[in-house]
Amino acid sequence: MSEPVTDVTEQNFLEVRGLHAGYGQARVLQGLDFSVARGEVCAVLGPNGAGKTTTLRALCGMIRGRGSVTLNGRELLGRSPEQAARLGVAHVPEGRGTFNDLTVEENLRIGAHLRTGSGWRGRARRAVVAADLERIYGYFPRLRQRSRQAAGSLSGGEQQMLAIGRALMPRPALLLLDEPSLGLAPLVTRELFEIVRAVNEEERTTVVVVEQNAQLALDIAHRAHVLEAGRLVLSGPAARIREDGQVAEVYLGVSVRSRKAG
Amino acid sequence: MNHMRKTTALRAAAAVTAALLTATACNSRRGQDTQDTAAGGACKGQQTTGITDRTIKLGGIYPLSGPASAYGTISKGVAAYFKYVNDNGGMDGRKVQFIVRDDGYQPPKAVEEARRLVEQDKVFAVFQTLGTPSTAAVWDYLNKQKVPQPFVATGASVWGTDTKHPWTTGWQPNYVAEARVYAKYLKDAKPKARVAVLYQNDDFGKDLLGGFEKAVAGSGVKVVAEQSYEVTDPSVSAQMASLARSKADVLLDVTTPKFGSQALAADARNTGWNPLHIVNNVASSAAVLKPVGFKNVQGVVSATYFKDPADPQWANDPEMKAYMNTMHKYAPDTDPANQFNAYGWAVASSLHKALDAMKCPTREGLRDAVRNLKDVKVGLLLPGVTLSTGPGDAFPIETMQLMRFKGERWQLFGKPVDTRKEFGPLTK
Amino acid sequence: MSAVTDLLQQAVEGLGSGAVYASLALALVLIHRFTGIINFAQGELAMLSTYVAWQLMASGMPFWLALPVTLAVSFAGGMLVERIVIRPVRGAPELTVVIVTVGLFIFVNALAGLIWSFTVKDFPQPFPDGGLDLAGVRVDWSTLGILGVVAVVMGLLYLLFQHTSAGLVMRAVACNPASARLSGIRVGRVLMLGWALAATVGALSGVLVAPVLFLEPNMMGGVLIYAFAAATLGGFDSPVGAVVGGLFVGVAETLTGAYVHVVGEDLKVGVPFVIILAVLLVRPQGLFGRAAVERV
Amino acid sequence: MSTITAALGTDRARRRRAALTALLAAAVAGCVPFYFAPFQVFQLTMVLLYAVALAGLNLLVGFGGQISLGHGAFFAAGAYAAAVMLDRYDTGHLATLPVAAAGCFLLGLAFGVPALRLRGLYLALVTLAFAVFLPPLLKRLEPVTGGAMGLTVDKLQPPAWSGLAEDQWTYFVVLGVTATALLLARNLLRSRVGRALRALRDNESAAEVMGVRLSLHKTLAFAWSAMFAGVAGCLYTWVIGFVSPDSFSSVLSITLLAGLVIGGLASLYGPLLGAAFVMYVPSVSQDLSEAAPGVVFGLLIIAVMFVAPTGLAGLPGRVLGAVASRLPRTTAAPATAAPDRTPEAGPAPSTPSTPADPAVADTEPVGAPPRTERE
Repeated sequence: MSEPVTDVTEQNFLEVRGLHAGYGQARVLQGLDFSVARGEVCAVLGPNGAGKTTTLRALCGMIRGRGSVTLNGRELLGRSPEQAARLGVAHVPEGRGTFNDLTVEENLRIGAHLRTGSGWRGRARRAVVAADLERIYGYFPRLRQRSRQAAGSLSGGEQQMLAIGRALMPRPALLLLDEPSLGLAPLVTRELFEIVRAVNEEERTTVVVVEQNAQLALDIAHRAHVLEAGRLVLSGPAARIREDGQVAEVYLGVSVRSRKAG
Repeated sequence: MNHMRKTTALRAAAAVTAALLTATACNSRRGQDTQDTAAGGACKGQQTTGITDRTIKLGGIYPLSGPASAYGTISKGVAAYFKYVNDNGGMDGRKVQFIVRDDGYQPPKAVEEARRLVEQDKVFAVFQTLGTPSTAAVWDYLNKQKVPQPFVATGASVWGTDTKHPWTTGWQPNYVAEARVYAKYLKDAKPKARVAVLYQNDDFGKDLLGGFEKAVAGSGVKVVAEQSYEVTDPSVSAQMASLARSKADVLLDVTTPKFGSQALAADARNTGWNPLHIVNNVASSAAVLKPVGFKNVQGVVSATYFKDPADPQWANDPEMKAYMNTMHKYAPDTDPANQFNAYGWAVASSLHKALDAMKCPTREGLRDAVRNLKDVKVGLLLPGVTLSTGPGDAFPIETMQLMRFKGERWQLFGKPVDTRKEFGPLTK
Repeated sequence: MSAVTDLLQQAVEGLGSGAVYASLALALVLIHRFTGIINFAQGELAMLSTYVAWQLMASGMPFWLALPVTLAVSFAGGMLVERIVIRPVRGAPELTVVIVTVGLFIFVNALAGLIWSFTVKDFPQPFPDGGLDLAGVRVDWSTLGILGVVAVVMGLLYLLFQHTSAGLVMRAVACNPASARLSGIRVGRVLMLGWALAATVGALSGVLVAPVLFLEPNMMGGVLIYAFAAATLGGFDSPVGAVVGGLFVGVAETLTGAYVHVVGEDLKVGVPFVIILAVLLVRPQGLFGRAAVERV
Repeated sequence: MSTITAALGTDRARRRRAALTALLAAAVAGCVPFYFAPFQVFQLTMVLLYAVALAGLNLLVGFGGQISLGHGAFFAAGAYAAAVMLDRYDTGHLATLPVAAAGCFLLGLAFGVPALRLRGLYLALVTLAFAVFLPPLLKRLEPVTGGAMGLTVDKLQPPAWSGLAEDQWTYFVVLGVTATALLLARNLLRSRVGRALRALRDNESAAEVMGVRLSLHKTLAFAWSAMFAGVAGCLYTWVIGFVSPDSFSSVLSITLLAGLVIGGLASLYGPLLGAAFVMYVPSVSQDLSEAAPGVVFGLLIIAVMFVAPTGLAGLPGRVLGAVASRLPRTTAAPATAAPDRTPEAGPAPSTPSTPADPAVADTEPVGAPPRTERE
């Protein structure tokens, strides 16, 4: 990765300013401001429909937005997903987005596409990819056992692991996780979050995680932002938000209940 | 607000309805009552729609798009002829206006275009419709409207034998007549022939096959194998392999151009079976034989009635020269050697003769003229082939001449075969 | 000639037709793998490529030079078609894209007629005349040639997809374009490459079959239906399936047409489809298609 | 502005507006044959009858999510049923309609059963096969169908009391049948069958969980759809008075599907617009280029799909949407714009009915429709 264009502090590694985004006439985000420090795990919380997923989609270029989003000083808005990926944004979409017809190892190799695509050839490239594979298998030993299996035949938890593993292959600067716990058993979810914490600690990868299960997210996050109806209503260190009973009641409790109802 | 809106809307609706009703009452553009008729004389009361002393308006429906577009080029030969005539003073002083419409070889489209030509463009005659389905779809309408439909571009025998459609006539030798020519040839030259038939599974193929079977009935010539193909089939190689098993000594090849080429090539490839190959007129153009390779089609037999523009023996024929020059002038991007263009020219000049023979310059006049042709000579038809019709005979051409391919061209042999004389008139 | 030899001879004819179907089915399968649509214009694009080859040869180029030039032109043409005709409707419902290919079909067919007329063109046979005589069964060199080329193309495609990283990227795009983009793959370029490859394979198909079917604008129209059948039978995803499907369809329809008189040549077109229906009812994903293995 | 929208949203107002529209449409439709030339009336008649076929196809493709490339065959079956009855048994024209409808309904039912096992692409190709197979079969059944020459039968004749010309009478009869058919289609969609169909299209497994009897409704959808095509075919025979096997080639089936997609899937007006396209655009193409109408026709199809990827029926909505999204926000947030489904709920499940938004169009993942042809 080349040098940053402008001088940025570590605190504003990812900086979101006045972000508007939506789907056609449906305006979901109504001017969002927040920033994430380098190496931080940041949880984005809020009730259903608050705009959490939309935020991630705008960050990675899946939908267009107005305002400004910079990563390490480079503007992300207006870029396509593939360009954002080349700038170090790795998005694990809701519903996992694995390549189901490909084997587990092929999925991971696709993740290495960015590292190998840029002029590396032959043995050097193979060595780097092999090392990266080892790295990922280190985090997710279960994937090593299933490396020759088609991704579509994995369990939900394994698919989520694969999706995260693939996203980590090119050593991204920013990892975006959208509802990683969706449809998974609590134990599996716990295991996943522990791995994310480990990755964050070992590789200093900045992580933004959108999660309905606030307790879980707050356990691994350093900071948290709470959204409601497309606006930021609360920000702060994760620990404080976790302990603030009112917040849990008003914003997070609602989401838990509504989820059960739905 | 809601109430206000309701009343306004109601008023608006009422106003629009009233306006529309008034419009319908006063402003009828239907125009079906504007039938032109001749003012006086012997032709009094006859239709003069589309014809004046200075002009005559004709409309043709051809497949310019779709699966049969190969025949669409006939319209270019027709149009070229009319331009040529207009350059030389027109037909009896009348300039021809020729409107071409596309039916994509779809009968409902043909009906639509026929109605457009008759009701909107107000043509004098629908000249021509192409293909049996399209022609059959419009002939009831045209006969009911009393619009002449002379010289349709299809050889189905029904155009000449039907008695309920006096306004419709054929032109080219009908497929039964053509079959009779081959039958007579085989009865004379190979009286014990065992014949394999490859035919297109439509009116054309079935008419020709049926006519052939009838014509050889009771003789030593026997049909021992028949295979059909659909126009939508990619190739006829499987059919040819099946026919080869019959070991017949004659192959009657009733195909359209592309399949003709395929069949000739398949016959040439199969060195274990060498029947006498008779290819029907539609697929007899040099343009069909050339891609197969002239060395592979030596001795192939066919029959024809008009001069092949690709045949050098007609190069100095005055009509052929006029045809070539006009095509170069008015249709430079069209290949004049394509026999369909020449067909168009020949049929258009046939119509010219019929128009010249009209007693009254009316639709009725044309109807009667095309059914009363007596040995009319047309420049692009073979010597010995003339147009003859009668009250009960709407087949202008029933004479063909056999030809054999030799070297790089067809060679006519024998005398022109008049199937009327040989087999008697064709009936239903 | 014995009945067995007859049967074998018909089967050989069937293989010849089947090879023709298979060659176009390969191109159809390629497009489907990448985009999930059926490309109605595939046959017409192949026909257009064949005219390019014809035009080159008509202006004096030898066949073996005209062929690579044609393939290159088709490759570029395929990319252009994707960029100009298909890209604008990306993201629209799939049926919209399919109808765009129907429009392209009509356009290309009419365009070829406009430029080269509907007269049959002669196209040189790259393979020698004549053939082998195997115990009374005649196999034309051209049939063998087409079969051989189809087998080689099938093999190359298999290698490309299964054993190269470019192939891996292509499969990823075909499988899940959204995730592919998120992984940094330039999906637009890969799709262009997919159309380019399909157009090249189609061009090869056109050049191979033109000497047998004879070149005119409707040359591939009839082949397309059978190629659809072949691809469907093979599962629409696998090059091997397309070829096996093509040969099977060719042999089945030829033998039924020749030997089952109730069916006959006129109704033989129904035969491959009855087989397909039967196969699909048992294996909805086709003979070589992958079963859906996702867990819900 | 928003008050008006809200007022119109009320049930009574909507019903009143619908009644007014219907009245107006009826008035216009009733006046047409007295105003236009006979051949233009004929063209309109053809538009109406194609619209019936497209409305049937719409039930299957637009609302049921199953693709059929074989509706030309059902159309042909209806046309031949009518023609054979008129030709051999000399029944009146009206008697042929119920027979054609019932016959095609049963035929569709028979097809609907194997169609249950087939998805997207595979169903499309098997139905296409049926369309390819039918013409040679009709030729084979020569004693009944008249073989390759086809059958010429009497057209619909106006009764003396009506005082109408043939084209006017035919127009009114076809108009009546078409109106009935379109209303029937609309009511079918509002009934339990329709709701079940839409649920099936949007999410098959969810619908199954909800207790929708999947196989029954899918089969019925096919049968209804075939019945509409058969009715259209019957009308065709009345209007054209001639049927032949080659009139009903696979091109007809492909044209029908193209017409439907161009008109607009899952829309009530789509079939009418699509039928008008199929009827008029070939003539327009020819006026633009006599040398090669196909070149223009092909380009026009592509152009329409570029401009209106969800069909002509969705075009006004798209234009309005595009205009609205460019206006300042205060005026551009009509009450109807509120999404009934939050984006968090995942990708739009019913893309055929929701116009693909231009802004999302190039970001495949969100706006992309479910890949019907996969799995």
